[in-house]
Amino acid sequence: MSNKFRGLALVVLTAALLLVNFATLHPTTVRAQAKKKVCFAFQDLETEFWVAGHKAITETLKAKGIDVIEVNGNQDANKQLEQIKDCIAQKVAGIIVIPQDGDSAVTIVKEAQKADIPIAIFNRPPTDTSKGIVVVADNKVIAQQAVEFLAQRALRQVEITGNKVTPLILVGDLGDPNAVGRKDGFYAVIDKYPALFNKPIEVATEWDAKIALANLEAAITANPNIDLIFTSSDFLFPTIRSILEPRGKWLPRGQKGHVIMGGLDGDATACKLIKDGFVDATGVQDLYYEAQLTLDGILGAIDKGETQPNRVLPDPGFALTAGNIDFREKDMWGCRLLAEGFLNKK
Amino acid sequence: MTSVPQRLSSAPRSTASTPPLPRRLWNALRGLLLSEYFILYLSIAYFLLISLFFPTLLEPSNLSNQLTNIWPLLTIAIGQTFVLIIAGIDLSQGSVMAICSVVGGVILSTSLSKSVMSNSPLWGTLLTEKGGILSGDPNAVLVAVLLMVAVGALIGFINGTAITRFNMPPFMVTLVSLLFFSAFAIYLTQSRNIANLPDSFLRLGQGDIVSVYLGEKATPQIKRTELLSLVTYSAVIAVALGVVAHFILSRTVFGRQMYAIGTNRRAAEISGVPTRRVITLVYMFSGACAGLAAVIYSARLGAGRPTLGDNLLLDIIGATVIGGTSLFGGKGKVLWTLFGVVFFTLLLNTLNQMRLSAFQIDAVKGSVILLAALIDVTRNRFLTGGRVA
Amino acid sequence: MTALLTLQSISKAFFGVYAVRDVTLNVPAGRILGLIGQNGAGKSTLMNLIGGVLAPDAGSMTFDGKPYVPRTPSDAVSAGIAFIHQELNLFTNLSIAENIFLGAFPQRRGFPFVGIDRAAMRRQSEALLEAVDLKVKPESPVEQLAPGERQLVEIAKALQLDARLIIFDEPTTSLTTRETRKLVEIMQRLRERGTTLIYISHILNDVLSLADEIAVMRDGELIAHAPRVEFDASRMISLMVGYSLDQLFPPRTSTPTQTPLLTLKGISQPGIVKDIGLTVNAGEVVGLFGLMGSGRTELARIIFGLDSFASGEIVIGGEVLRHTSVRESIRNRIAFVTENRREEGLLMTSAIAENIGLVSLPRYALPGVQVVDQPRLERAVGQAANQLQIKSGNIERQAAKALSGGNQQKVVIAKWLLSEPSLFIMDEPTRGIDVGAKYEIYSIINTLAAEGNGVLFISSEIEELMGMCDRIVVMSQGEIYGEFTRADFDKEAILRTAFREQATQKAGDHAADPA
Amino acid sequence: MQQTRRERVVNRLLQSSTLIMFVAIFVIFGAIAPRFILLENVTNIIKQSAFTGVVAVGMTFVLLTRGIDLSVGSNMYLSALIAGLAMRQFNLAVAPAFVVAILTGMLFGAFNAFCVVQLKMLPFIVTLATLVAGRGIGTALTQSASLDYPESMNAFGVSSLLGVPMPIVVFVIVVAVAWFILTQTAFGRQVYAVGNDIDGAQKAGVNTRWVVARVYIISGLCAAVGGFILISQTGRLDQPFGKNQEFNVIAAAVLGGTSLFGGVGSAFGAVIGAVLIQMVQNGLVFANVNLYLQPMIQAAIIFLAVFFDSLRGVRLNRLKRRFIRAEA
Repeated sequence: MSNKFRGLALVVLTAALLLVNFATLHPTTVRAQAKKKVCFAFQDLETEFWVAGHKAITETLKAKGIDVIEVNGNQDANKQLEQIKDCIAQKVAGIIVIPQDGDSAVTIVKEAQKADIPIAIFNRPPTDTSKGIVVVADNKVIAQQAVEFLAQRALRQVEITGNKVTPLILVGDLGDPNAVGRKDGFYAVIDKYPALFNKPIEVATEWDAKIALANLEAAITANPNIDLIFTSSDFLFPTIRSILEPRGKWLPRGQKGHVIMGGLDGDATACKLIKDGFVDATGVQDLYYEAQLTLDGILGAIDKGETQPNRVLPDPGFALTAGNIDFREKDMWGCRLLAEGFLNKK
Repeated sequence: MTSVPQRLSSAPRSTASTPPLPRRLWNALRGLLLSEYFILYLSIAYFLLISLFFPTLLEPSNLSNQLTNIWPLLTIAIGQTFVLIIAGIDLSQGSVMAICSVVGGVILSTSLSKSVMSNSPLWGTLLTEKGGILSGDPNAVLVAVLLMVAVGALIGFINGTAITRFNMPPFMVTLVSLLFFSAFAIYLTQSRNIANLPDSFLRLGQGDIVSVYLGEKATPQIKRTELLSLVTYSAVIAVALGVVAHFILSRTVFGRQMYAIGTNRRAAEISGVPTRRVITLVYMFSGACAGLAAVIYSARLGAGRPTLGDNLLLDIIGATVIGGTSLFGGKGKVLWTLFGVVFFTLLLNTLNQMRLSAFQIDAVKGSVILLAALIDVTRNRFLTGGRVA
Repeated sequence: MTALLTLQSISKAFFGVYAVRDVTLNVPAGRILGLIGQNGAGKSTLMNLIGGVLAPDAGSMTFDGKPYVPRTPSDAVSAGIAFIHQELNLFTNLSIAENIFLGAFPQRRGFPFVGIDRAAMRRQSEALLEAVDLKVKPESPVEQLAPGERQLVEIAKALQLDARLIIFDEPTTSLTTRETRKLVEIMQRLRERGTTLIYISHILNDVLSLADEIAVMRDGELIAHAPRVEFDASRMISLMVGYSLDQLFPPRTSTPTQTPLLTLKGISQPGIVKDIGLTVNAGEVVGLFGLMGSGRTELARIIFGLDSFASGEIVIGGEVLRHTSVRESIRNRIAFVTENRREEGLLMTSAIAENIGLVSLPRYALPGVQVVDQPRLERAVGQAANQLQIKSGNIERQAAKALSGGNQQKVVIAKWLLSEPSLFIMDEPTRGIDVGAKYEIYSIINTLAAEGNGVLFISSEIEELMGMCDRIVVMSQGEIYGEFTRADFDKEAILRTAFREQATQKAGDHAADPA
Repeated sequence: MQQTRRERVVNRLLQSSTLIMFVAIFVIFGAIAPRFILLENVTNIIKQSAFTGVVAVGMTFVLLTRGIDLSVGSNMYLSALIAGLAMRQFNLAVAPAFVVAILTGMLFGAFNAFCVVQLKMLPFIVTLATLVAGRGIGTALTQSASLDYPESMNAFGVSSLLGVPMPIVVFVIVVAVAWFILTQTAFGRQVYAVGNDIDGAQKAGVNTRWVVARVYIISGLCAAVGGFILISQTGRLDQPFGKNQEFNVIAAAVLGGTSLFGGVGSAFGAVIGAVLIQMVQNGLVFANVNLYLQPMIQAAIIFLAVFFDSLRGVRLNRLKRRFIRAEA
């Protein structure tokens, strides 16, 4: 029988713990009634890019004394929709959303505007950009810029070696529009120089380091003579390294056998690697700029009492390359994080 | 049977006398704990407790949200309940939803941009600038819904056949069709969503039949925020399905035979239960439910989505099992599943409102599930006096 | 004389009902105590109390003079008390040797050698199997053994513990006469070794021939405990059932007709049965006798459509069938009461009513969507339950597993009654059932025959076949070797027929071969 | 009986169906892309399946007792994370970090065990909850930032023993030990007994609760080891590390012939399953198959494997039917 009382004791204990947990939150929530509430819905926090974005937005809002309601959709469009509704139910002053994809974004914007709550969409444009404050970075274009630079490098290499370049692309999760956009950008350039490139090798990653690891290793073994790698997201560089290094292919620019390498996002690792010469270029979405645009947009709307603000705020983005790193460094969020010692903390 | 001596019939057994008051109270408590509504009580208690700290939870608008959030999950969980009752499992429901959602899009879409969809293998044949097959057709919605359910049932049929004809383990069969069909859905649209579904369809997910207004009469014009949906189309669909399912389980031969199979398949077979047919039909039903859920979800999200239902699996099975349905078959009810779903919906809803930082949410979610399960077993322990039934 | 185990006014109640009430019992050291009583008399509960499966509400026990308070089964084991349970308790996915040593595997000694000492285990198991003379390799998996052989493994298990007290809970129910004789020898050998035994059985003659003392339980109480000499069969029975039951078999009130219900013509299935010819007439009870593995069960399964047959034909009500299926058989009004209730007969965890209704659900469904006509079904189920006098609580609630063996068997029969069959195939219908319940089952069979049904009565107890049947057909090695009509029933002759092929008969070993 | 010879052949084939599948797939991909057959690639395949395999071995223990452990993915994440933090904090070497990881994993498993055994909660629910909570705790610790490991970690990942890559070495050791435990020790056999009939096992004097508890701890341990060898290859821990791993692992185990209903399965089964899956994935890359088609083909092949396996099952059951008479 002691068993059943142990069970009971545990119930009580756990319950108590949870209560304490809530209680600690409680005061803030009481004050919250007075404060302005902004709902921040994002789709996951799985890469440096999203984490940095999340950090930038929440901290700025908190700094402005605004009460942030964070909800994480965990890559489930429907869950995100429900969360937005929950936010609306709480009568938030405004909503910032990083949507799962363009189409669900449309629905979400509709919901918010139906409830007369201003909404801003961060980084992933809705398929219909006419509604809501839309901060867009065109993945395709940015990818293009980055790959273009890689192509230039390739050209030079061909002039020396004379034989065509075999490119390899690490493709993201095909369920994710960003991944698809970046893939398109890559091919836009490759198709531009038919004389320069062999048929590219596609490697699936599903945004998952271990799958990337396995497939890349397989691909390299299958075609040892890869001379250009483009990863759809910078977070895979360490993975690439762990494959290339043991094969003596992880070499800085200038050294013979250097694999021309590029990525997209512009995170701290990428910045460091460009500096160290292993990576040639990365497409940068100007994270902080985008965050700024979003915040100004939404807060402005709230202050002006706009209920359905509609405008498009483009982030041209740019390619941070071995060529321009010296003077564009400061524009890249990753490099700033790096400067703040991001990689060494903890 | 008169030839059997009466002397053999057993003497009256227990000696029942009216118990004292405390005993009666204890019995009352027992009754409460025993009740199959327990999980429901638990959820409500939990909800009220939390709402002490977060009053917004009690806002009518929030309640109405929860209401609308229950239905789609319920729709699909009912299918899972059936499968679990016959001691099977259906991991493929998510992918079925994806396929069905695409099918819906292919039929309904009213217009598509070439630039987006052109690399889809369906482009030019089923999909064009003018949208899907029946774009604009008045009966399109009806056809679409029927077809989506049918496709779901078809995949269920494939699962069922593999399981009954070749004795393949349900877990593997449905896992494989999970992998295959979700990939297939993404392949069909080359990862694009099929957009521009007609409003007549979107209503199924978003529209209300009955809405209520809780503001004071004075206000000249009602703000849209204060119009709360009470009865939605999805509610009607889900409830209807629930009623039918409950009816099948509790009233029909088929339902009885399901429980028999789940309890002891060999005995059922020898008793003339058409086990293969029943099992296959059950998987078809599960698929059909997924198809129906796909209707609601696609309508809510306003597109035919090849990634629909990707991360739903554990929620579905979790809700069903929390409700009390056994993973080893023979035990389960639609009502229980409803309660399980309610619990999960409340849980997610409360989490959204607790203003937890994104970094705490999962930890809390996990511990709440654990606590619920713990309370559940503890009550069982009390009832069975230390042993677990 | 000294008592090894003493129970001091032990009581145990479930939900206010006494299963064991104020039992005080001395188990004499080095003797065999026969414990008898109807199912539900409290024997098994008492044994569970001794075995530490249950804890008594009141009373105390001493074992070997020391107070004995088992909390778990393993306590009992370590105290030196071994069980041979009524329901076999073997792990089909393990080998014989592993089953024997599951509790305490011989360990390799000395550092680099860790884990099970398989060699030792093999040696010891061989010795133990020798002791129960079961000629099977210790490595062969249990799932390949026949019920009887499994029983012997159980005993080997108990021997391995070399327990000071071994409790046999109805060990012979699944044994053939041959194996039973073997068991008796083993038990006597044990007694000579000074082991104390408690022997629970329904086969009163065995108890009489084996036990030194006999204790009788009824309704949870110990109502008699005395040296064997003071008992004879009829006294035991009257003590058990509370009245004197002069004869074990109810009188047949009807005589068979000549209209065949079932006729088998040259049924053959390679490796299973050969050229079976058999007829069951309306109102006739045909006994099918054979040793374990003689093919009787297999034949029954073929008739009922569970297994296929290569050649020959089954004629049912004039209709000739070359192959058949379960549902077809049910349509042809055949009922099949299987040999093992647990695996094939019942939904143990479901309500009694659910079980009884199962076969006939379609007959009690409204046309169309097949909605069950609940009131009608309940009425029918209730009737069947009363008709067979199933002793239970609320049949809508109580689970089948809560019933005694006899009542479980009645549930199975009731299930088939509902489908109004005309031919009953009953495979060992009285296995593991107490005298009273047996008597009831027999009466039921008689009534069925009287109502003009045919019964194919499969059993390995010659006495009951002789008591019940109009004809007895003897099977051996999958063939029919002989047939006896009531006039010339002769136990010895029947047995001889069954054993005829003894020299070449290899059923047991055959079964045991791995691969 | 006449067709016995043919039957015997068929059975022989079915008996080794998984193996045949193995060879077939290997040959086919080899034909498409010759480099596939290179020893280098073969080692790659095994190396890449190592972590799944290791975790699957642990899962096999749990499945054998009729339980399930959904939390392995989160366990991989958490234990690898703790180890990583420890390495950074007290700049530990790899070996001690490995120990830290293992202890964390076992602790995690022990918690599951406690809930299942002491509190008698359903394994499915418990591990579902710890699946969510475990990752939650991890995210809370890292604020979901990714964590880079010291060079020593990568060095360990690429290091090798007698020319055998370290991951494979670990893999082999784990499997060997697991095999020994399951077949050669009392505990191992008792695991099978518990899975077959837990009450019976208790009656037979087996300490079932302790057996079950150990099973979950072992699963936790294996998850930790798996996570560790994976991290030693990727060199960086991202927030989704090990996410959705549970299903790959269960699939590997079941593909290797382990039953979800307990009592049936083996350590090698897990290996077969894991390697088979990985080989297919790897082969598809070699064949440079369209990314959209890859998962479908993979699914189809797994289906075939399961299909043949169950065909075999049907055959074996027919064989098991006891023969009563030796036919002339």
